[in-house]
Amino acid sequence: MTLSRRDFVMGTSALALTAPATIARAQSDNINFASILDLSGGLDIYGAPMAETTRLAIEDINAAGGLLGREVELKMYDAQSTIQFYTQFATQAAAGDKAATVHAGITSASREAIRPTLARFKTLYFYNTQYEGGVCDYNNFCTGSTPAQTVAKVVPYAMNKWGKKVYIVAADYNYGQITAQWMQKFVADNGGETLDVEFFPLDVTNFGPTINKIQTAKPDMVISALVGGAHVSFYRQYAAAGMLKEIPIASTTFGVGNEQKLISAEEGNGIIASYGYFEGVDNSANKNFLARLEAKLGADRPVMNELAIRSYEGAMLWAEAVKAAGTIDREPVIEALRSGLSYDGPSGKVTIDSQTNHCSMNVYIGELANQEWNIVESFDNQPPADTQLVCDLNANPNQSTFLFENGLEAAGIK
Amino acid sequence: MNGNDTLRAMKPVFVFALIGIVFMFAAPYALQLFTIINLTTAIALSVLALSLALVWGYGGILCFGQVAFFGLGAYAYTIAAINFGGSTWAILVAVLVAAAFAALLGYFVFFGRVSDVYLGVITLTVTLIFFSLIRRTSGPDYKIGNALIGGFNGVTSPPLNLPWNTSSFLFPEHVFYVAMAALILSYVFCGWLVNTRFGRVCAAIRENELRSELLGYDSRLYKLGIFTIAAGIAAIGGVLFCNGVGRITPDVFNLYNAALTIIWVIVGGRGTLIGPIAATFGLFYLTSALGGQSVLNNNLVLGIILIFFVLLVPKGVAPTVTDWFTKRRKPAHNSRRRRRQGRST
Amino acid sequence: MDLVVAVLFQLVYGIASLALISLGLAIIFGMMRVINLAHGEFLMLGGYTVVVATNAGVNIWIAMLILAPAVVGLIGVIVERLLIRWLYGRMVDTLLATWGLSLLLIGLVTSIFGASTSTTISPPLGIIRIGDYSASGYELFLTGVTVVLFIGVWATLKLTKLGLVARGTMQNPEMSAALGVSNARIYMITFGLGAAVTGLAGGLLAPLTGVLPTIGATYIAKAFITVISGGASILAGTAAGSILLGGINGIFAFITGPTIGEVALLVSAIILLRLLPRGITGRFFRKFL
Amino acid sequence: MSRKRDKREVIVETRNLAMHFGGVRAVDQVDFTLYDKELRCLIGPNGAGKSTFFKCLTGQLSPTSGEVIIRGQDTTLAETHEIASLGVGIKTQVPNLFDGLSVDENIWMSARRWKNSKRARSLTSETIERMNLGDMRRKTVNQLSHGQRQWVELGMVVAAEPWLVLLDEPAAGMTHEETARTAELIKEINTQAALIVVEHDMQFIRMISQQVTVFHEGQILMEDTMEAISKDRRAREVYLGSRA
Repeated sequence: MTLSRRDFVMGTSALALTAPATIARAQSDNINFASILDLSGGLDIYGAPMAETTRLAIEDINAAGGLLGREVELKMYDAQSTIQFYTQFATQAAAGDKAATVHAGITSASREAIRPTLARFKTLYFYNTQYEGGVCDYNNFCTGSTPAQTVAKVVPYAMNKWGKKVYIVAADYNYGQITAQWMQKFVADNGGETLDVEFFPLDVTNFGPTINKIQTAKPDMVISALVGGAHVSFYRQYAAAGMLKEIPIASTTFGVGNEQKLISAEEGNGIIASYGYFEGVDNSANKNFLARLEAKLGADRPVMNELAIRSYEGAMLWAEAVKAAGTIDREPVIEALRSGLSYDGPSGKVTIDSQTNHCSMNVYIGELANQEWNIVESFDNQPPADTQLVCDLNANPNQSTFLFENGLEAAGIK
Repeated sequence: MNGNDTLRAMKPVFVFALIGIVFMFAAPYALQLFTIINLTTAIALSVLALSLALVWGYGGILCFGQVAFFGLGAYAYTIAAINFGGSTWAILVAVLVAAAFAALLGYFVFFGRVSDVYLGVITLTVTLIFFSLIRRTSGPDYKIGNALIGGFNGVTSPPLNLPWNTSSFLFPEHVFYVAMAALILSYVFCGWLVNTRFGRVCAAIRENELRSELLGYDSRLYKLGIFTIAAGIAAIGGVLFCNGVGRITPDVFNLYNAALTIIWVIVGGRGTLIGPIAATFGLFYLTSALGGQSVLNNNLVLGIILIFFVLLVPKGVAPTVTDWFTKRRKPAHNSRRRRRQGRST
Repeated sequence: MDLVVAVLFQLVYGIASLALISLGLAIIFGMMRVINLAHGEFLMLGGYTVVVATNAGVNIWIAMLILAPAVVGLIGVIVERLLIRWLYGRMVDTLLATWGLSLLLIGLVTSIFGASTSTTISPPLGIIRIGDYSASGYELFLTGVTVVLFIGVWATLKLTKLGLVARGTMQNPEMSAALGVSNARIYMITFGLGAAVTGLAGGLLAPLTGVLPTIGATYIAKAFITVISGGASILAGTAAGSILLGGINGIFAFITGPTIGEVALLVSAIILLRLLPRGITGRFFRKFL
Repeated sequence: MSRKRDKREVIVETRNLAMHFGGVRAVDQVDFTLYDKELRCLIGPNGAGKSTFFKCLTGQLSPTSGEVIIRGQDTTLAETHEIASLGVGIKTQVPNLFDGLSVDENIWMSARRWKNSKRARSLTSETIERMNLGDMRRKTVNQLSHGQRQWVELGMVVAAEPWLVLLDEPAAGMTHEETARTAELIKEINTQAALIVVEHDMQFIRMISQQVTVFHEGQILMEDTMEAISKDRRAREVYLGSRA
């Protein structure tokens, strides 16, 4: 084989893609559905429940007779909290398994690693995690909530309840920084004052100095966008210093890794959070879902949170679209999804927003009592307003960018 | 040793290089596309393993933070490529940045006569500093030229393009050829280096530093030299890695990756070059396979592998196999010499 | 004024917690010249012991102060018998073997307990008021325990027969063997003691930080650096290392934020090792234990 | 001491050389002179300071005070490799070899330091002949006997073609025949280079000795021929008394 210049360059890609590596795999009649999540390593606290609900979704689809008369086969990959495996397994899922759709990614870094790969192999991609917003990609559906959906609700609620002076603590990465920016915006919009914003690397466990600073600043409340196992220490140490009873906490991230179960009842009572789903959502789909989950996994099943529910609903949205399109081919399925497809899932009604490929969804505010979330307020059909500010796939479908990668200002907001 | 002797000693190196070239051209016909693409990552990691094999196996320098130069190379490439709008010079920048940093750090430790375990600690600490620092760089304030460093989320790495032709980007399946060629060239380079006077002096310093000094060799300079060269090679691996993955994140600097690098060299064998390369491919296949199942935890498996090798195969696979092979074939006194040749592959 | 006291308290607690997580590593390193890279996982095991025990209804104090050191000490003895004893005198190989052990323990605990177990234990003590500020009583307790632990280890090594024999063995194994001491046993006990102290530390920290299989990684680099910076003297070295690095960390963390605090800790450790390659006690306080 | 020697070139000189460890004065105010082509033995009881003195000469220790001058250059604070680079061959007390390398490679390492590749090759062969190590040239040195290892190390010293050779106990642990052979080698080396030999095997010293320096408590007790020293009362008291 001679390596001419032509072989190397992109211009002849279509040829090169199919030319050498054409040893066909034994193709079964099944439709392949690929899932890539972190089931080991530091992020498995998020990945494990998502994997469970993905399995349940595929079982439900097959129990209802599969899709187009074919069975759906789940190809599940553990990315081991390592970015390189995301790229690797995405390539394998798209080019090897010829998956009809890939549902993958927890962190934004992992999503950004696989998005180009799946776009290249023209494989439909679902990202089922709440995140900072800003993905504008024709091929990529983001089903999770974004800050404008949750922060916009929880900030005014908490300020009404507790007061106007706010101290923000957030995880030190893109998600935390953008969420903190939205928090500051909504605090200001509601006539409040942000006393200080502090960011913490994801492995920090000692929050003593910060607790001192909070005591010095004397805010009416603390809003937290802390993320991950290490940051759970904040809530423990905050409660241990007797602060929780004096200065309450609201959050848009506490609970997404089932943190309420990692701390004791006294350490968590009264914390307020906002998500697109709590177990207490009152509809029949949810009750039915939880009952089946319990039947499958037993009483010690993982507590359901937004990540886990979106993984289920994401799979179901795809299944609905396949049914509507009558094929698993990418283009028709995308068009079916973008036609304003909606699905009544455990979290309520979720509708694809064709402008952004994100979802309009119900948003709930929950208050923690004895390690359980009680829904204190709910808002129907909230649009992904933040991403809508910058992304319009209806006007310009040929896009595949992450607009908030460099922060909100780079995207032209504020 | 004169040139001919060096060439003679390098015979096994050429044999393995030839096997590599055959593989490079045969693989696209024998393997599936996704395997080819994913092999790029394995090749990148094996270049990293090669660099540690050189600095630890031959130089005797216990560098627990070899992955720092790998990651530094990847970041330097990415940031330079974003700023230059092309990859050609960025590759050079990556190698130079990593080598220059290694030279600085090396000056610090070797001329301070920091040795052994402490060296391991310092290099590991430096790696963790990169990990902490780069994770801190989220947000628009942290940028180099036009490139944001991106903190925890990392940066998207621009793909390689044809030399000086910034509009012709390489596809991942073509990056495979580049990676394979880079690996083979790096391997031949290392194979040559360890058989030169410089390489032999480094090996001698590993055996007995005081004796080398007594002979008039400035061991600090030789250590600094091999440390810097190995860092440059690691950076080449880093460039390939961020191309294979499409992205570079600070996780590259974490403790797990630092451990993994050590494991490749331990398993492959200290004192060989081909061993760690082979071990990298083997373990890469294993960890990928572990990702497709959920019975065995991959930390568990890696831990067992590491303990197993330290306790039972301390020399690593390649030297053990060579020993066993030569013992069977030539039980006579010649075996020692053969083993030494085996070591210089 | 109240702020000064509160900040000082945080500083002292930061130093004490650094000393607490490092002491077990220092015992094993100082006595046996073994660097135990599975140290972080020993801490993690101490934490899990407490969590599992309290979930099973054991009193938290018993779980922390008795069960955690006992269980981890026992694990230490087993590890020494199965792994470490084959590698005495091969410092690099021990380093690697214990690194393998660390991965193995993470994998094992993950397999047994899952990625996240409910770790519903709370710090058992209330709060202390410092004027307008409050601090955790439990942190004060931990600071006290650290001091007591140092005194205890000092007394064990200096005043008991076991300590004398152990120190003798580490100085000159042939001589003590000639005097009829079983070196193997002394090594085993020393490693077990180090592991027990580590288990105690892990158990005590569990209510504050929670436990995760991977939590060891948070500690290991810091403990490692503290011990190496401190040098060969077990107690004086650990204390000096903790005070210097913990102090720097705390001050920088308060002024600028936690990341710069961590980086300042690591950078000062590197500079320290460049200036004093054998640690603080390689140059100062040599006569101390 | 006779004045006539002063016409020869002084190649090693120490002035007020002192090395203190804490309160211990291992070497104390030593003035020492070695002339070109001289063979000098340093003797003294254990702890007399001769090995410490040797290490100060070779750069393995930095003296507390005083000066070391080798062929006009101040080498007091020089690194070992810098001293070796002046053309000084050094053999330490404990055999210091490249244990994983063969005899051939060990000696090549020394020859190749200063010579080009071709010359190094021939010099290595010559040295191996000279040292009578031909049978074992392919063996790794950790397979050799103690005496053989000492010779390999001597071979490494010789292969660098030094003009000054410093040997610390070259005959230690050798059999009688090996010692005799080593003495021959040292005399042969002395035809081309000056030597300082630290030793306490008196028989060996008698085989090679010309001028002898006696160390005692970190200082030079006396310098003279072996015969004179054997007859000296003070020297016998501090050293020979227990040995001769």
